Amino acid sequence: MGLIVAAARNADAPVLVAQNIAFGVIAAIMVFSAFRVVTTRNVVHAAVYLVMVLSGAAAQFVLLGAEFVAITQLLVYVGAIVVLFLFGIMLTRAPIRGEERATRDSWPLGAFTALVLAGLLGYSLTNGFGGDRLPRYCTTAAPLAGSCLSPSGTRAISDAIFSTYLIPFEVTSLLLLAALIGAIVIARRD
Amino acid sequence: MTAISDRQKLAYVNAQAADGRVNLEFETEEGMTLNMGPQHPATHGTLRIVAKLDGEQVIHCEPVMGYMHRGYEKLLEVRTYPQVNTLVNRIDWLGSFTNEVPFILASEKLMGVEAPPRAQWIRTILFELGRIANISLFLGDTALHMGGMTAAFYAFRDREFVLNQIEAVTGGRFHPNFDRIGGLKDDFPKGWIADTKAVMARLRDFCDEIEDLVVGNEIFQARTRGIGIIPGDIAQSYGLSGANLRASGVDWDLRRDVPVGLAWDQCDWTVWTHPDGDSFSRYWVRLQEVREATKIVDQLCDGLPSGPIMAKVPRIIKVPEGEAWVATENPLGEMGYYVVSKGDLGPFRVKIRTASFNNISVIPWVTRGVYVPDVISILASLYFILGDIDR
Amino acid sequence: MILGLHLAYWQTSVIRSLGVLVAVLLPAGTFVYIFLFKMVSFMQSRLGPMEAGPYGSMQLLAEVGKFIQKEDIVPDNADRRLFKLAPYLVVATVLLVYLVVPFGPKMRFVNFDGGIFYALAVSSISALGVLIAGWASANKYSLMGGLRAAGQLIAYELPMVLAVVGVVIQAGTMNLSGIVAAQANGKMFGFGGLGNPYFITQFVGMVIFLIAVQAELTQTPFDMPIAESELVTGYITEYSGMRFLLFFIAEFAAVGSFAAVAATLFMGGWAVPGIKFDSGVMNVLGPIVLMAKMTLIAGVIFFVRFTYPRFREDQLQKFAWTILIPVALANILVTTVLKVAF
Amino acid sequence: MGLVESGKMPKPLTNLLNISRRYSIWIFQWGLACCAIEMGAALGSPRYDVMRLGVIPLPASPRQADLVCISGTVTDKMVPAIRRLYDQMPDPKYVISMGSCANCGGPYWDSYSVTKGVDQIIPVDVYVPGCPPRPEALLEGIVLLQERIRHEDMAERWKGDPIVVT
Amino acid sequence: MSAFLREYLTVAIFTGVAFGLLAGVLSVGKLIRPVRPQAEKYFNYESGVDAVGTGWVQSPIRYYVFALLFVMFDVEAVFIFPWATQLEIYGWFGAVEMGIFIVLLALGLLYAWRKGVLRWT
Amino acid sequence: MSDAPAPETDERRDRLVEVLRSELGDRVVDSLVKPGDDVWVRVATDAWQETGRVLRDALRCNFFDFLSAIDWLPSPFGKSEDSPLDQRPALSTDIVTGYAGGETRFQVFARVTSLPERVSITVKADVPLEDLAVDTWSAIYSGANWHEREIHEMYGIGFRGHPYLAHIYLPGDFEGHPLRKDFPLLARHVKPWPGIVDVEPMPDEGDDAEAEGDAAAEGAE
Amino acid sequence: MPDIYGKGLLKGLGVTFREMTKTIFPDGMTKRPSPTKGAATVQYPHEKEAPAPRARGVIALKEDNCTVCMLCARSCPDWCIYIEGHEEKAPPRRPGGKPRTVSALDRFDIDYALCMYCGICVEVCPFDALFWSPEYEYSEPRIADLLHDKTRLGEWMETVPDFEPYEAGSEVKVRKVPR
Amino acid sequence: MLLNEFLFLAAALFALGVYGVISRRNGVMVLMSIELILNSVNINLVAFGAMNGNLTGQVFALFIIAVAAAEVGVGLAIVLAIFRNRRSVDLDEVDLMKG
Ligand code: SF4
Ligand code: SF4
Ligand code: SF4
Repeated sequence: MGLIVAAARNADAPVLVAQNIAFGVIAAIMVFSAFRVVTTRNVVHAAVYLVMVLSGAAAQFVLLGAEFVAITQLLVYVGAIVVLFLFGIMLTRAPIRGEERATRDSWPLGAFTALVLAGLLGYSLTNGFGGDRLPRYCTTAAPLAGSCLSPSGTRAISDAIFSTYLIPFEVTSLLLLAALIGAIVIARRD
Repeated sequence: MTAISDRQKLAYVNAQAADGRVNLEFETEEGMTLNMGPQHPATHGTLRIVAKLDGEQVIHCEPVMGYMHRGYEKLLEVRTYPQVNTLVNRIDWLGSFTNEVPFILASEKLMGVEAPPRAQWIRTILFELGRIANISLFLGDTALHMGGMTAAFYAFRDREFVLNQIEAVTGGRFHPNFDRIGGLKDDFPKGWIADTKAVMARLRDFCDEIEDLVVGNEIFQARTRGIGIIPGDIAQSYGLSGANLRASGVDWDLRRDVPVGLAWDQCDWTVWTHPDGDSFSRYWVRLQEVREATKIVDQLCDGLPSGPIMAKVPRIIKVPEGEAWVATENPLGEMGYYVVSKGDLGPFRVKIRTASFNNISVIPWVTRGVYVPDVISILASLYFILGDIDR
Repeated sequence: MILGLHLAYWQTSVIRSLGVLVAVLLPAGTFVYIFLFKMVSFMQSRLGPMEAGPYGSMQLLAEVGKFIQKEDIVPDNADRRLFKLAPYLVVATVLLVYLVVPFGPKMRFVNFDGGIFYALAVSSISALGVLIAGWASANKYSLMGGLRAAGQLIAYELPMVLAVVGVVIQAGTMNLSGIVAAQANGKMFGFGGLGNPYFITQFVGMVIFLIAVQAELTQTPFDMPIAESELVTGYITEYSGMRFLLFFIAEFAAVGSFAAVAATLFMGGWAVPGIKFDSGVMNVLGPIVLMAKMTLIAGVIFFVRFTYPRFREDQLQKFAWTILIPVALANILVTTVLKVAF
Repeated sequence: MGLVESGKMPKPLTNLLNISRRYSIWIFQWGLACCAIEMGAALGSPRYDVMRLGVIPLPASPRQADLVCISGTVTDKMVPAIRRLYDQMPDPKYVISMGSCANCGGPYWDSYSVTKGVDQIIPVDVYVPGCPPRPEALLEGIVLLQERIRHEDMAERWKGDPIVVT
Repeated sequence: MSAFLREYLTVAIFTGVAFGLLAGVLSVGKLIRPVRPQAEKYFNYESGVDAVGTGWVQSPIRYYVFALLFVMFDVEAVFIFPWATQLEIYGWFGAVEMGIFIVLLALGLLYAWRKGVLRWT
Repeated sequence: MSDAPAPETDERRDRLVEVLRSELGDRVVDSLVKPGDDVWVRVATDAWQETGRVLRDALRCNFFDFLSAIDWLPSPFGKSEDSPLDQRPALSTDIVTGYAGGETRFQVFARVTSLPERVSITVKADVPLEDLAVDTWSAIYSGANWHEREIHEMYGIGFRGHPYLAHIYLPGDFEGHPLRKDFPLLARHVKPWPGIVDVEPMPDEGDDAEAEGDAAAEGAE
Repeated sequence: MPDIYGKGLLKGLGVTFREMTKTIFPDGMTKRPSPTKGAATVQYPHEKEAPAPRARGVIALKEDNCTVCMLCARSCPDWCIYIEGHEEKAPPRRPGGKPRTVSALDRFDIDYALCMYCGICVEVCPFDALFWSPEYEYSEPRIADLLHDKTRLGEWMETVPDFEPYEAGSEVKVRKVPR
Repeated sequence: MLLNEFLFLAAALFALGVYGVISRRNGVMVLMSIELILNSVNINLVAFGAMNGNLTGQVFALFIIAVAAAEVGVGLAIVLAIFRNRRSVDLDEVDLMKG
């Protein structure tokens, strides 16, 4: 994959090699899994591949120093949303051998759109952020500073939520409530 | 043993397997069929329950029997009276002695003999011991089906003492073959009565233990109260008997209401009923029954008359022509034999009316609309023994 | 490093990993032997294994040796890959929880800022393994068992999470070492001599947590998913040989891991009152102390398991949603108010 | 593949394996008739407590079982199920036939619906006589089986056709 | 490498070692365990008779509702935890904020309760 | 009423018969009352279902004991304990029916109980050979459902109106009706009877139980 | 619902806890724990429980007493006794008497794989040749070995216990086992 | 590390997600594809957050996870409702929500 190559080429310090390799490996797994998610004929397999994508994402968050988000990703996505998916799958029919026809007839259209999108995105990303580097990891624990990347503590996140983003936070609870009620109403409509 | 070739064997097995598909009839577009048994921990061995489910709710539940059908009624036609006596032990294998009694009584009725009083008392004592051995296992086993493992161990532990007592008299832990037309095979060995009374005291402790461990347990109550309610008239119409009937509020006990000559009327005991008719009341009534039985045994042990244990009967038994029906209140419920004799060495036809067969015939009725776990608790509380169903 | 050797980081990590595995398997084995084999037997007035080794102590080794030899069966109808994957998933979730538990001031494998949060997140993944195991077996009992188990795991995951919140509020940190420190150095009603183990101040939380643990472990009275009198063995019905052993190990290792977490959260972890909190002695003593506390909790778990009958599926769901969760929420509110007020 | 089948297993290791099989016998919870209660007593009664011998009465599913004790009357209707469950047990597996009924029909030897012995459908390792055998008799059968397992040659056992009737 | 990543590396190595060990044991087992294929051995277990129909259960919708409730509360927990660590600093303000949040979600639970989805009948 | 020499009368049981007679008229074919013991009533085949209804509704015999059948043909095989040395008399093939009589080989009979009266009754009905069927009782007594299935399987007697007359005990491919007297028990024919060797005469043909003790004393010398 | 929710639960725990302490400390909490004593277990291969003297474990044959009357074989419901015999002349009982014809036993087999342990044979034997022994340890790996011949049946004779005396009030005579 | 590494990864996931949304028949699979898209967004957010050294990215990622949970909940409920009525989750068959 080009990503790995790119990652390796851009390694500028021995310490970063490990990170870049880790990134590359995880990214490869993620892309492959994501590919299988959208192509496999078996719904349950798709869900398992989705788990791999999601945990891969969690690992990437760790690489980016976002520990709390990574764990949240595990707790909510893998531990809850995928379980929800599996319940949904098992409530509908999930044949153990996969479905006969998993894709629509219009799949070429989808493939085309996806390719175009990928091309566009790729082009604009190389253009826009060509040489931008992420800050290195701080070797000593230091508070948030633009100069180096340090794991952001839960407390800092908490502070951010409860100061700047207080309104979105409260709105989230409303949203959840609405979703809950809505889902119950829809699911239980007899 | 005759060795059959593998091919023959497989052909045979396949032919038999065809029968395993009866439940296909139940399979429809919607819902699913859950098969419990023939090998299934919930079915005391070999009953098979085919339940058609909607989600976890039972739409229809049909017991499939016959996995323990051994052809009793046919076999009894080719056996002599002593041989019949030993074979019928194995119908309700937990309270074996209680199977012999009604048959012997029916034969005695046809022959017009009556056992001496001492024999009647001993019969009653053994009968009640059989009841205790049977129902105490039920008390543990039902808890086991609801996950309470320890109660089952206690039941097995204390039941051993009863079996020891039975074995000391009859020589068999399970299948005593002790009753004879006109009396009994043997008398009590020395010291037996004292031992028995000690065992009865121990069993009363066991009942208290069960009361604390199971009956009083809120989880057990949540699992059984209001579950599987059988009203009294339904119970009668299905011919439910024993504790199942009494738990539905019908005050009917053959020991008290249709005396057959045994010594129950000599002692003081209570017939317990429960108005609810649910699983819990069935369990409760049985628990009380064990307690009453220990009381009966105690009283009878105290007042055992002396005398012979055998009336005068010919050495080779031929029963005169006629038909007779005797039923007794067995641990599982009413068990009766309808004996038709033609004056031969063996009976001409014996209809065995077993309690469990009728008791579980109510299953399709009572399990409609319950949840799968409740099927288990209802089955357990109805209490059946496969030999008693299939014969 | 200890022996003056310089080991590369990955080498020390491997050694440490093996250390964790030992730390997992040892308590799991001990619990199985002490509780499942012996204590339960005594409760039922019998002896448990006696023949394999003195007092049956080699029984577990025999079990492992036997299961290695058992044929490995994957049913024809099953989904082979997922069928094989599921036990790994279940075991992994259990093992990963152990990583964050501190065994002493320096005796810890990793020291996450979000330690307890991580533990909860990882353990919530086991629902996934269970569902997959149930589905991949292509067996009705398995599927029903898997669904029930997953439904139960998630239903009790919540009260567990919420019960922990109370502790986090009191300690002001999610780091497990921090929580231990907070308990050891805390003051109870102004008296600091004994520290402040949270099973006193967070009693409600602890009860909820333990009930939830019982359910997470699918032990009686919450063992409806593997109710053998109904669903045979639930989602593990089709597993044989080593794969079954994995589930078995996972079950008892999970007892250990949850006991460890509970001991850390509510009973002061490896710390004992009276010994200075971060003295070096505790690096040796700590694991032992923690093991003792774990044993106590595991004992309660097995004690309850072999005494009670089981709840029906809907009853236990209802219990979780209508009793445990509201109580846990109330517990959070009360703790909050107390914390802010004082 | 299998080292054992090829007979290349070193002796001490074989011994070790035999010993662990000997002391870890998971017995399938399955009873058929009256004998099942005596089996239940052997398994469940504190007085006999078969767990002492390393026989664990845990599995309700054949997949985890090593030993099945056919305890009771085998009827023709039951035969396919017995065969199926036996097949579903993973190797190495053992069978104890308990009681006269399972041995060869017992009291129902002349019945139209009873199979005359379980050994006609599955190979049996130990026959326990009795009707019913008392729990200790079953324990004796188990000890006998353990003794046989101890000296068993696995290469021998695992070779050849799976369906063997002794 | 930072201490932070190092810890996660431990997790990764640990997972690798554990799986390696498990897989190792499994493959050692392969050497000594028998393989005796036989058609019926691989049939699904169903109490000793042929399996009926597919293994598909149309499981009750309430499982879904439970899962749904769980997801919602899980998300709530995500926000509670950071807040809980900082409660001392937020004081009453934080308590009120979170109080509103919790009460809102508890309303959802209440709604589900009143709707009867927590009951089975 | 048949010739029941009544040393005493039994009002409860007589009343049962009377009510049945008044409800069914001459479709009550025969009856027998053993005072203080039991009562048998035989009804016509076409009144079988009606009888059940009368028993349940008019006589409050709500409790269902059992329903069964009998094959009055003497077994053509004896007990298969054939010894070439013993000269057994030829087996009779005459059909002799039991209490309350009977005209055909097969009879169905059922027993119900009135719990408040504490009295039970056995009713019988002939099953005509040319059409082996009677009406079902399963609508009257729910418990009769399975009993009728059993009888159907064991004797091949049909029950008109039964909801689900399928096999209950035997495997699906079983042939024959085992409880008919002419169904052979093969094992008894295949295996030689171990008693077929000449036998020492009994030491004491006494007909009381004491004989055993005497013999024991003698044998123990 | 019970008065206090949870009372039953605690009581249940109490029952099992009591049992556990009783098992571990059979002599009271102050003494050394000794579960092997406290448990109800009889550790089979090392110690054996004693079955009742009347227990029907295995049938023993006193060959000298058997007169080949075949009564047992004929009344056995399972047809599992196989007897063959022949007649031979024996010296007279009293000196000077006539020589007697006695039946000698060639074969006396009981198939324990088939026997239903009913005891009918023992009961009908008019010459006291069959006895019950409470022995039960004779499992076999081969079913053919369960057919005990007359030597093996004779060996069981040693294990036959004496008949017990009866409980007070009984009028049954106590029999003796011929040794 | 380059910012672009993460951005490329996110782009790939995004494109795959879009493909899935368009081409899958099974309603549940479509929802999973949407998850892919949301995840790609999350990666972007966190990556940019790291780039700029502030927490906004992470906080927003959290909010997005919350929203995703709500979305899946409702989405699956709709799929289930469709399944209930039509015994199928095939989106071809329920096009235009005719049912
Ligand atoms: S051998 Fe005897 S005790 Fe065992 S099942 Fe058969 S009849 Fe019952
Ligand atoms: S005990 Fe019964 S079955 Fe056994 S040999 Fe004697 S008579 Fe026959
Ligand atoms: S009945 Fe007694 S004497 Fe006659 S053959 Fe049998 S054992 Fe011998």
